[in-house]
Amino acid sequence: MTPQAMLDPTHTLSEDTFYLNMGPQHPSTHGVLRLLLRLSGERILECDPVLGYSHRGQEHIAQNKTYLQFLPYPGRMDYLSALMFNHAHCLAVEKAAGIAVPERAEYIRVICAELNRISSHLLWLGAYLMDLGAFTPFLYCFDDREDIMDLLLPVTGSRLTYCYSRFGGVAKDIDETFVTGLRAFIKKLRGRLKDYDKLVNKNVIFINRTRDVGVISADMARAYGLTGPCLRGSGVAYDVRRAEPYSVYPEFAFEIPVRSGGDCLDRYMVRFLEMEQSLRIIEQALDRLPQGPVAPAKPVRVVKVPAGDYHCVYESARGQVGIYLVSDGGKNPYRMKWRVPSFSNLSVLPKLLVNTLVADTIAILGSVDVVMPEIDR
Amino acid sequence: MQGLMQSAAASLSPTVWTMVLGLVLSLGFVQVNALFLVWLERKVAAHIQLRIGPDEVGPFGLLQTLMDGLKLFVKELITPKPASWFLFVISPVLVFAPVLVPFVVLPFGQWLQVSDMPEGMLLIFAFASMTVFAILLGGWSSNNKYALLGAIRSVAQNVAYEIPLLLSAMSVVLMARSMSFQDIVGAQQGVWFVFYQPVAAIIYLIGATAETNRAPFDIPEAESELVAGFHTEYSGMRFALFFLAEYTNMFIVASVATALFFGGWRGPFADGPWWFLLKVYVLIFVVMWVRWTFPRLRFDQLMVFAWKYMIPVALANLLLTALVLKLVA
Amino acid sequence: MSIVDDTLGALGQALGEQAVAAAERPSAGYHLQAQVPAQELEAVAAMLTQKGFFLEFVTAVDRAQDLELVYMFSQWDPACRVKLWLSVPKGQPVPSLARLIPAADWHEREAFDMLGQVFSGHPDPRRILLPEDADFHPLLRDFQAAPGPAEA
Amino acid sequence: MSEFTRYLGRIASGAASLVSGMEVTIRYMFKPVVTVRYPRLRLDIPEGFRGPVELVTDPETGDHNCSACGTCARVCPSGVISVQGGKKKAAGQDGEGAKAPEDPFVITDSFIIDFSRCSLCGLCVESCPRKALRFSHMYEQCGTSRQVAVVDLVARQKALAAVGCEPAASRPGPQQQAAA
Repeated sequence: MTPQAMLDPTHTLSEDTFYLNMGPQHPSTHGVLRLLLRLSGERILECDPVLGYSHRGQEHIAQNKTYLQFLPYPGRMDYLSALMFNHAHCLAVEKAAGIAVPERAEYIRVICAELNRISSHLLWLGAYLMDLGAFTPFLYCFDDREDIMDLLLPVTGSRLTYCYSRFGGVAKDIDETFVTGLRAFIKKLRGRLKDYDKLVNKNVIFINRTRDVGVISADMARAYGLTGPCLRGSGVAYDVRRAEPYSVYPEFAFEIPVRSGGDCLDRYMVRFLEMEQSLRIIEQALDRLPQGPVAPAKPVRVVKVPAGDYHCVYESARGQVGIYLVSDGGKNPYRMKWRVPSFSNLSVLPKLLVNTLVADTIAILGSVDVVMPEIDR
Repeated sequence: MQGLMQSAAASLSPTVWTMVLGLVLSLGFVQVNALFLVWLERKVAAHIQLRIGPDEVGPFGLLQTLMDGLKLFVKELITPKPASWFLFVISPVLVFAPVLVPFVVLPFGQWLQVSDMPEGMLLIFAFASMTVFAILLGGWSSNNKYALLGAIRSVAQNVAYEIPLLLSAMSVVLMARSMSFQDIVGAQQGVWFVFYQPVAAIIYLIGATAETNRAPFDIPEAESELVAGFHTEYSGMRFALFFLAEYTNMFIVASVATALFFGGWRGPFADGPWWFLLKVYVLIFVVMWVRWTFPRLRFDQLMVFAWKYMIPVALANLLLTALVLKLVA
Repeated sequence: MSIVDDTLGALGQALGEQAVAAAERPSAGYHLQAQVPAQELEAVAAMLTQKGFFLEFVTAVDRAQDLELVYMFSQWDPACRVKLWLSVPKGQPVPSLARLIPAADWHEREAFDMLGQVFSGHPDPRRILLPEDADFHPLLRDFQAAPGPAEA
Repeated sequence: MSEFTRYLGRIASGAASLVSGMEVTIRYMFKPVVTVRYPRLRLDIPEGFRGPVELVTDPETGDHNCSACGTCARVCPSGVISVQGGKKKAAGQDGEGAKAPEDPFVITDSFIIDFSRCSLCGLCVESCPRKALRFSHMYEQCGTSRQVAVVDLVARQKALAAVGCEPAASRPGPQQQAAA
């Protein structure tokens, strides 16, 4: 079924099936995703996601900007983990152009990226519970997320679409207030996670809504190129931070939460447990934070990348980000392909939704955790 | 002609006059009560969620809902073109009309009841189940797929939850040996029925929550799935009538619960309507507390819950009650 | 034998030693690259899938006369990333991998959408991000974006 | 029988989980609220906040330090800055002598920036060789048209100075915070 087929006057439906246009304006499609559903009662027979409502041509913009000028853009792809996309862009260019980064800057980047991962997961957790009809956890999560923003705001200068990393470092050093505030926050969030555990994880309604719903097997996940929590919920312990460590991640001890069932509950639990692991990473990074500069003495403005192609992977909150950079030696990238995790993660949706209920659509879509501007770029 | 009417009026029994008076008073009470309940709901939700809630209009924001009502009052009434016009317009009226009738038999106090009918409880259940017709008509006539899905869900849900609701109420009726509210409250002279019938009380409260389409059983409107369910296409005062009916229904089921299980107007120190209202609002608070805590059940799980858990347990409870009563008597 | 050497051998066997190479620089981010003739593409992709690779993305680079198609395959653990690439004249279709690897479905649609590469045998060859009635492929080098309202 | 006990067990464990959830929400109900009655109360804006850029007023000259070199315009990712300079001013020309003689600079006539397309990345502030730009602390920036967002910073600074208002007024401090 295609949108054209739906408009085709000769296209007939049987007596008891109908089309439902879910989105692009719908409370639970998380942005501007449009799902064209063919339903029989409440049972879904077919699903066709229609994308591109927030396509801004980011890859085209990249071709027309210098490496430095493209810096604020990646954060607008996945606006919920902007620091990570920002970091990924810098890593890709630094690797290709051979720019060295002071160790303290890498530590700060990792601390901020992990904080951003927590805030992204918190927002997802709240929004997911709201999809399932529980409004209150949403606001608890926002309260916690607000603390993260309060921490990051003085350092990065923004609240959501951060542009903090610079080639060869970060824009601003962190201070003692940040460190003490962060330690207090870690303590507070651990307490909050216990509350969420009582309020949500053990809740019989929540478990019934998510268990055995939208099951993705490991083979299916591989066939569709899933990464991130969606893949780890299916029993595969693949995390770029472990498989191909970048930045200073090899120095930290952390676990990769893995659940084997592949259903919505497992994906939920993976993200929930990841928050604790991120806290662990932050704690270790704070303990070992080295002294020194956070940016090169002379800021890197003009980047020359030797001609050739480069690939850089990064673990964002939603999975593996891949930046495929083709350079012709000029000031601008010749081609910059962003492989975003949500794009592949969402592609499994039409298959997952077949023969589920409308209520499950929301549960499954929410558990995949897509950010539409990231998919549309 | 005039003389005829006067004699007709004179020939009406005092009961009818009390009823008319009662209905007028109830109508006023319904409005004030709904305004208060909406305010309470928003305040409870806000404080559970670490927010302040309405705080600007009037003391503690008490007049906020009044202002919202006024806003809805002046809003444009939109009727979708493909809607079935007559049914679309009539269903908000239909949903609101039956919520007034139960006030005739609600026992606010020993002397504060419009009419104590011997079959008072039946009357309430009969009228409470009429809401579903209005929802079905409203959802269907909107000619909106979300509204239709909401209407279908509503019917299935109502059918499933009427039964445990009635079964649990029946156990109380067996104990009181009457369907009149005065008798039922009178039978709770010493001990409230909730202590004899805790299972029935819990089933009644769950069923009542489902009956009034309150979260976690709000699947007919299920905001995150069906946008706004059966009232997706309603705006302005028509929407407000659905809203008003929902909150009044909440008051009615809580009142019935109070009369059946919590001793009605009886309380320590001085019996009276204040005890009745206090108990009702405490029950409503619990219902709100539940709403702001739990996720929503899925449509089929709701059915499973009703048919596989609530109905068998309610039936077992009813049989046990009957058996014990037979043995004791 | 490490997974990289193993894959190198298998690819060499399928495509000939000179077509396959380890990455030129350690900074390249992939371990192996192989130039694949269009008719061999499906067989090589099937072979990699058999070996447990997943498809990261499909994209193309505009090289004036030709499009350079890039298929990035990757292993979960241990890391091994293989870049398959082929040069095709613009307008010439390439066999689609969508039936073999579901992940290729959307990525090929995107490559078509952005660069106009046609994939023959694709089950659902529609545009994916741009409007259905768009008549341009924005990532081609000669594409000029129309000025937006703010610039106009 | 085991089936029946499992049935009862399911009811009991489900009910227990619901009660524990309700315990959490009632506990939160009596916690202090975390929201602020905006706009009656405002929060402090931390020092590092990146609001729309503004020109720094030199305390010595009372004027800005921009020399229309155009670095910010060139580095800007969105191309929203256009700077135009007038005649060259040698330092000390107007008798102040604050600048070293080898630092003659062009006076900027207009510094036009389109805030509607500015992404607040901060590259202009960082790249400015004379440190003539900084971030303001404004955060309420709505307007009725796109044109409202196009601002000439030089003109605005002059206008603010004319009414005796320091640009620092655009950086609400704690003293303004409780203006309820």
